[in-house]
Amino acid sequence: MNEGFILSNAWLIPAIPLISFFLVGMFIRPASKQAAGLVATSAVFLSAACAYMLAWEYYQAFAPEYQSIVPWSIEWLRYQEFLSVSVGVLVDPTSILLMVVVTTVSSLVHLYSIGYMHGEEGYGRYFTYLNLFTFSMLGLVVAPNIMQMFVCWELVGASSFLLIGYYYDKPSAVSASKKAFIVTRFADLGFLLGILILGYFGYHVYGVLSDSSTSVLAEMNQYSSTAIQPFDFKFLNHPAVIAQFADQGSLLGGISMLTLAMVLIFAGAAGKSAMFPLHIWLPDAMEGPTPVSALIHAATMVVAGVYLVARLFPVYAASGSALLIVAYIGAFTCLFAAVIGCTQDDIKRVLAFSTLSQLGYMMLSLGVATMAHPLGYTASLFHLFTHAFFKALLFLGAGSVIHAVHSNEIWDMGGLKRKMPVTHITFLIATIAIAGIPPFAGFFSKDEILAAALGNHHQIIFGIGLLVAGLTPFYMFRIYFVTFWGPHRTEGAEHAHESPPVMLLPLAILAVLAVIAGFVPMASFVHIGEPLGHHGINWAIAIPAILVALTGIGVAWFLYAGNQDRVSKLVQNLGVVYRVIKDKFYIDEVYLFITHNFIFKYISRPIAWFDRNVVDGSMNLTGWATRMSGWILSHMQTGQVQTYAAWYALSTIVVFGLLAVTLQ
Amino acid sequence: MWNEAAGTFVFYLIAFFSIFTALTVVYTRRILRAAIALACVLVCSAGFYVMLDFEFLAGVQVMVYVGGIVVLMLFAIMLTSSAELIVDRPSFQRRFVGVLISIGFFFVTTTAFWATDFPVAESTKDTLFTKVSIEGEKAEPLDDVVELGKKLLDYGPEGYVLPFEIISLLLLSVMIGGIIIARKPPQLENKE
Amino acid sequence: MGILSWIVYIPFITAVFVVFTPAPKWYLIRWISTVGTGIHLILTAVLTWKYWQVASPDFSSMKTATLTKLYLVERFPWFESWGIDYYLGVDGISVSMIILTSIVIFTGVMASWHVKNRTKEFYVLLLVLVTGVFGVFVSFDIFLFFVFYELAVLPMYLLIGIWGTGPKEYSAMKLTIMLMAGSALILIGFLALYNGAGGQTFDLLELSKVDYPKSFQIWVFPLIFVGFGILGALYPFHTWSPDGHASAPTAVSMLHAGVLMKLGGYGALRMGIYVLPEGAKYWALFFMALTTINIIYGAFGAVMQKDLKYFTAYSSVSHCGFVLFGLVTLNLIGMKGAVIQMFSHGIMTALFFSLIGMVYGRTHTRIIDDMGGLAKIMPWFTTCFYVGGLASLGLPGLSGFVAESHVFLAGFFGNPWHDLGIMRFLTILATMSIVVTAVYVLRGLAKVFQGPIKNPEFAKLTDADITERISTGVLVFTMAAVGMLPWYLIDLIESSLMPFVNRLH
Amino acid sequence: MVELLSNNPPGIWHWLILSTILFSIGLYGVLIRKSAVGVLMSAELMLNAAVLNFVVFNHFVKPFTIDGELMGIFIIAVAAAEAVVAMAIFVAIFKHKKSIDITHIETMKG
Repeated sequence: MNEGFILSNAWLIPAIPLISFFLVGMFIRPASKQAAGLVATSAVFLSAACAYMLAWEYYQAFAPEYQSIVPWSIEWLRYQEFLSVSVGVLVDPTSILLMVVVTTVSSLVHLYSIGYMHGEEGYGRYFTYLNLFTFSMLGLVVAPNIMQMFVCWELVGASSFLLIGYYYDKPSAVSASKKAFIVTRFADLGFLLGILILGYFGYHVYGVLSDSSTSVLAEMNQYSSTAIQPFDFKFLNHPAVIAQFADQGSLLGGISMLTLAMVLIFAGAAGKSAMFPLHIWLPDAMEGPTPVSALIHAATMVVAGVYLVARLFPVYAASGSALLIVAYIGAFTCLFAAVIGCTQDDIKRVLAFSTLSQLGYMMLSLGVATMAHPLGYTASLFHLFTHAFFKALLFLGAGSVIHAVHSNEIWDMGGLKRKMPVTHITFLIATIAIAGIPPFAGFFSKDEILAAALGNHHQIIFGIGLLVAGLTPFYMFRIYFVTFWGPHRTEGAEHAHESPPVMLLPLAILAVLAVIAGFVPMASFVHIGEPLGHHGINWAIAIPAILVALTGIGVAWFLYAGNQDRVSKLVQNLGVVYRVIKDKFYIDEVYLFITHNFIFKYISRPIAWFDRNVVDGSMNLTGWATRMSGWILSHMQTGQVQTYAAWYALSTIVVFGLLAVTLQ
Repeated sequence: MWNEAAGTFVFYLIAFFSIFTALTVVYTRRILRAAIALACVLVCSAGFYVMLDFEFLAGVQVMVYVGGIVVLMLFAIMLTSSAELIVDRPSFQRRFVGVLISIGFFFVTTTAFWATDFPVAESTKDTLFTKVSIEGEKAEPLDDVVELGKKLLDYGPEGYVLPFEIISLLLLSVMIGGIIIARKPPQLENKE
Repeated sequence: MGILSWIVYIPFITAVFVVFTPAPKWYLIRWISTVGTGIHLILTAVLTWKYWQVASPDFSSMKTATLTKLYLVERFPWFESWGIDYYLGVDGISVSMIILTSIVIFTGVMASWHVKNRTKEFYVLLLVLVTGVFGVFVSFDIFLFFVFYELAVLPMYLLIGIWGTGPKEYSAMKLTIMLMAGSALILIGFLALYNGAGGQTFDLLELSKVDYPKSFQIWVFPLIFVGFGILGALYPFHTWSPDGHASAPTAVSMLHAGVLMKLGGYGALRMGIYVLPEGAKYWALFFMALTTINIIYGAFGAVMQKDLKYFTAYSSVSHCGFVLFGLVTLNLIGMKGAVIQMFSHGIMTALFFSLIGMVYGRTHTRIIDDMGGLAKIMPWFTTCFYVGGLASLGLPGLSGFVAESHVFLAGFFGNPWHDLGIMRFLTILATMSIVVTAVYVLRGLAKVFQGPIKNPEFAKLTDADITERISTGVLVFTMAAVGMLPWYLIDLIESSLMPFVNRLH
Repeated sequence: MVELLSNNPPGIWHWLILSTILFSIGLYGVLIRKSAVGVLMSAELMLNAAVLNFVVFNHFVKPFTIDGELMGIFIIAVAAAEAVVAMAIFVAIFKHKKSIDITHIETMKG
C-alpha cells in the first residue's frame, strides 16, 4: 500500500483552513482587509487542491474495493483506560466525496464573497468566520469517530451562528442567529444522548470482544494508526459489534436500546439538516449574507445530517424502525417544504424551502435503502453531490440579483434577463438542473432516488417523491419567470447592472459543474453493502418524472410568465389556504408561544421568584426569627418588681413540679 | 377526752380566723384596714405558738411583730398620707396570674409535704399542749426560756452565738440606714 | 522553606510590602501586587514542572495505589500534644488548583486596576485571602486545612462590605454567616474524624487509613459534604452566591466564584469522599438528585435575570452543580470531570466577572436591558464575552466541553453501587441544561452586545486598555489551551484520582 | 361531734397545710398589691408563715429542743429590720414621686 504524499498526511485538508483562521483572525484582519480576504480564499483553494489530489491518490491506490483507512490520528481526550477519543482523518469514498464537495463550494463562495462583501465594514471578521466554518465542516467530514464528529458538529453550529448574526446591528439577524443556534443546540442534545448510549454499550461490547475473540479487533486495527476505540465508526459499523448491540435488551418498555440511540442521533441530524419539526431556523437563517446562505445553508452544513446518517448507515440498517422514521420524516419534510416554497415572495426563502425539500429527498432516499438493496444510499449521496453545486449556484445567482436590485422580494425584480445576461444564463441552467430535466445533474440523482424508493417497495414515498418532482420545477420556474422575465417592476430593477467578474466566475464554474455532475458514475465509487449491479437509467421511472417536471414548468409558465392577473385570480379562490401556507403553517408562532409564554413565564420566572423569596426567604427567616425572639424576651424586663417576682415564683413552681415528677 | 376535743376545736377556730384575716390583708382596698388585719393574723399565729407550747416565742411575736412592725407600718401609712387613699383593684390579668401562681405554689408544696413522711417523734404524734413526755423521755417540763438563753450564748457546736452577733449587727446597720434614707437631705432642699 | 511554603506565603509577603507603602501612593501599591502575583505565576509554573518531573515516572504505578502519594512534602510538628503538624504536600489535583488560583489572582489584581478608595487595605485583604486559599490546597493536616480555610473565608466580609455595590452590607453579612455555618459543620466533621481515629493525629493520610464503622461514616459524611457544599453552592444553600457576587467588587467576585467555590468542591472530594468512602456510597444518590436540581435550577434562574452579575452568579451556581454532580457519580470519569470542571469553570467565571467589572467601570450599569449594541464600541470585550459565553455553554474546543462531556459520560456509566436507571435519568436532566445554558447565554449576550446602540453616550466609551487586555487575554488563552489540548491537564489529574477510586471499591 | 374532734387532733400535716395556705396568700398579695406598703404587709405574712413552719417542725419532729423557736426569734428580728428599711425606702420614694404605687416605679425597665 504505497502511501501517497497527501494520503499519508491527509490531516492537511482540515488543518489549512484552521491555520488560516488563526492567522487571519489574530494578525491579518486588523492589518488589512484585502489581505485577509485573499489569504482566506487562497487557503481554501489550497485545501481544495489537496482534496482533489487525495481523491486521485486514493482511487489510484485502492482501485477495486475501497477500504476506509485512518492514515493519521492522535489521542485527544482520554476518559478511561480503553475509552478515549482521538482526533484523526478517516479516508473512504464517502468522506472523499464530501471533502471534494465542501472544498469546491467553499472556495468558490470565498471567491464570490470577495466581490459580494466588498465595502462591508466587518470584511475581515467575515472571512475569519468563513474559514472557521470551512475548518469545522472539513473536521466533521473526516471524523473517524463519532465524538470528533460531535465536536466539529458544535463548531459548525457556532460558526453558522456567528455568520448568520454577521449584521449584528440588525435585530432580526441577531434573533435569527440565536434561534438557529438554540434549535440546533436542542437537536445536539439528542445527538449527545445518542452518543452517550453508544459510548456506554460500545465500551461494554468492546470489553466483551477484546477478551473473547481478539481477531475481530485486530482486523479493525489493520488500517488505522491508533488502536480502535469504542467511539470509532469502524468499530460501531462492524457487523459483529452491531450484532452484540442488537441484543442489549430494551429500555423503558419495548424500544430496543439500539433504535433509541439511533433515533436520538437522527434527532441531532434532523436539527442540523432542518428536518420537519426542527426546520424553523433555516428560513430565518437567510438573514445572513447570501454567500453564507449559499455555502452553509445550501451546500455544506445542512447536509451534515445526511452525512451522519450515511456514516452510521450499517447501524441504522440494523435497527429497521429507525430507518423508517428517517424515511417518513424525510418524505414529509420534502412535501411540506415544497408546498410552502410555492407561496414565498422572498427569493432566498424560496431557495431555503427548496433546500429543505431536497434534503428531504436525500433523507428519504437513505431511509428507503437497506443493506440488501443499498441503491438508496448511493442515490442520496449522489443527490447530495449534485444538489450542492446547483443549489450553491442558485443562491449565488440570487445573491448577485439581490446585490444588483438591493431587495430580496421577487416582485421588486423583473426583466433582469436583459440587464444581467450571465447571471440569467447560469440561474436558468441551475433551475433546469434542479427541475430534473435529463441532460442536467438533477435528473440523474433524483431519478436514482425514485428508483431506489420504488425498488424497495416504498410506494407511498415514491408517490410523494414524484409529486415533489412536479412541485419543484413549478416554484423554481415561478421565481425564474418573475425575476428574469416580464417588465421591470421597480426602478431598482431598471438600474440593475451585471455583477463584477469576480462574482460571475464562480457562477460560471458552478454552472459547468451543475451540467457535468450528473455523468459521474457514482455507483462504482460510493456504495455500501451488496455491490450494485451496474445499470443505466431506468427509463420506466424516468419518463413519468420528466413528464411531471414538464407539466410543473408549463403551469409556472402559464401563471407567471405572462401577465400577472391570472395569478391574483388564483390567489383569491385559494384564499385562506394560500394565506396559511404563506405563513409557513404558523409553526414559528407555535414555537415562539411555547418558548416565551410557556418556558419563560411558567418555568424560569417562577424559579427566579422561588429562589428570591422561598430559598432566600428561608435564610432571611432565620435572621428575622432571632431578632423576633430577642424582641419578645425584652418584654419580660418591664422594670416592675412584681413581674420579676411573678416570673421567679413561676419558675420555682415549674422546677419543683419537674423535680416532683422526675424523682417519684 | 374533752380536753383534746377543745384543743382541736380551738385550733380550727383560730386557723380559719387567721386565714380570713390574711385574705383581708391581701384583698382589702383600704391600706389601714389591711394593717389591722395583719396585726390580727400575727396575734393568731402567736396563739398557734402557744398551742405548740412555745410561750416565749408567742410573747416575742406579739411584742416585736405586732407591737413594733405593724405600728411602724401604720406610721408609714400615715406619713405617706395614703391612709384614706382607696387603692383601685389591680387589673384582672394581674390578679389572675397572682391566683394562678399562688395556687400552683400551694399544690406543689403540698405534694412535696404529702410525698415526704416526716420523722415525727412518737411522743407528740397525737397529743397537743403537753410538753410533758410520757415514759422514757425527760420527765420534767423544759424550762424553755433558760434553755434559750443558754443556747443563744453557747459558742459550742450546738450554740447560736454567731447568728446572735450577726443579728445584732444587722439591727444596728438597719437603724442607721433607715434614718439616713428617710430624713430630708438638707442640700436637696435648697437646690430645688 | 520548600517551594510549597513559598507558594503559600508569596501573596502574604506582597501584602506585607503593600502595608509598608504609604497609602496615597495607590499606583505603587498596584504595581507591587501585580509584581507579587506575577512572581507567583512564575513560581507556579516551576512547581508544575517540578511536580511533573517528580511524579510522572510513577503515574502508571498509581493505578493500583489506595493511598495518595504526596510530593514536595514539608512537615514539622506544630502542636505536639494533639498530633497537629504543619504538613504541606501536593498531588495532581492540588497542582491543578494552584495553577487555577495563581492565574485568577494575577488577572484579579490586573482587573482591579481602578480601585481608588482605600487601595492599600483592598490589596492587603485580597492577598491575605489568596494566601488562605493556597494554604488550603497544599495542606494535608486537617487542622492546618481548617486554619487556612477560615483565613480564606473571613476577609470576604470586609471586602464585600466596604468596596461592594448595592446592598453590600446585607449580602456581605449573609455570605459570611452562611459560610461560617458551613465551616461550623466542617469543624464538627473534622473533630468527629479526629476522635473517631483515636485522637492521636490530624494527619489526613493517617485518618484515611482508619476504616471508620459504616454507621459513623453515614452521619459524618453529610456533615462534611454539606459543609463544603455550602461553599460549593449546593442547592438549598446557594442563596448567598447571587447576592454575594452581585455586590462584591470585581476582583473579589472573580476570586470568590472562580476559586473559593472550588474550595468547596476540593474539600468535599479530599475530606469527604477520600476519607469516608462508605458514607459517600450511602449518600451519593441523594446528593446527585440535589446537584441535578442545582444545575437545572441555576440555568433556569439565569434566564430571567436582569443584572449581569446575577446572571453570571446563577450560571456559576449551575456550573458548580456540575462539579458536585461529577463528584457524587463516584467513578473515575466523573471525579476527573469534576476536577476539570473546577479548573475550567474557575477560569470561565473569573473571565466573566472581570469583563463585567470592566464594562461596569465604563457604562456604570449592569442592567442587561439598559445596555445594547456594545459590540461596535468595545470589540475586544465582545469577543472575550462571546468566547466566555461559548465556553460556558460547552462549545468543544474550549474547556467547558471537556469537563461537561466527562460528567455526562460518567453519569451514564454509573457506578456498581447505585441503580443505573436513576443515575441515567438524573444525567439526562443534567444534559438538558446545555440547551437552557445556550438560551440564557445567547439571550443575555445578544441583549447586551448586539443590536443597535441603545443610549447614545455609550458611543464615546473606550475599548479595553493594556492591563485589561492582558488579564482577559491570559484567561481566554488558558481556556482555549485546556479546550484544545486537554491531555496535559487530564494526565495531571487522573493519576492522583486513582487512589480515590480504588478506595471506593 | 366531740368524739370526732377529740380523736383526730391536728397532726403535723394539718399545721403544714395551714402554713402553706398562709404563705400562698402572702405570695398572692405580693404579686397583686399595687401599693408598696401592701406588698410589704404580704411579705410579713409570708415570713410569719415561715416562722409557723419552723415552730411546727420543732414541736413535732424535735419536741424537746428549742432550735425551731430560736430560729423563729431570729426570723422575727430580721423581719423587723427588713420592715424598717422598707418603710424608709417607701417614705423616700413618696417624697420624690408623690405616690407609692409600685407599678409606676420602672426605672429598671429593660
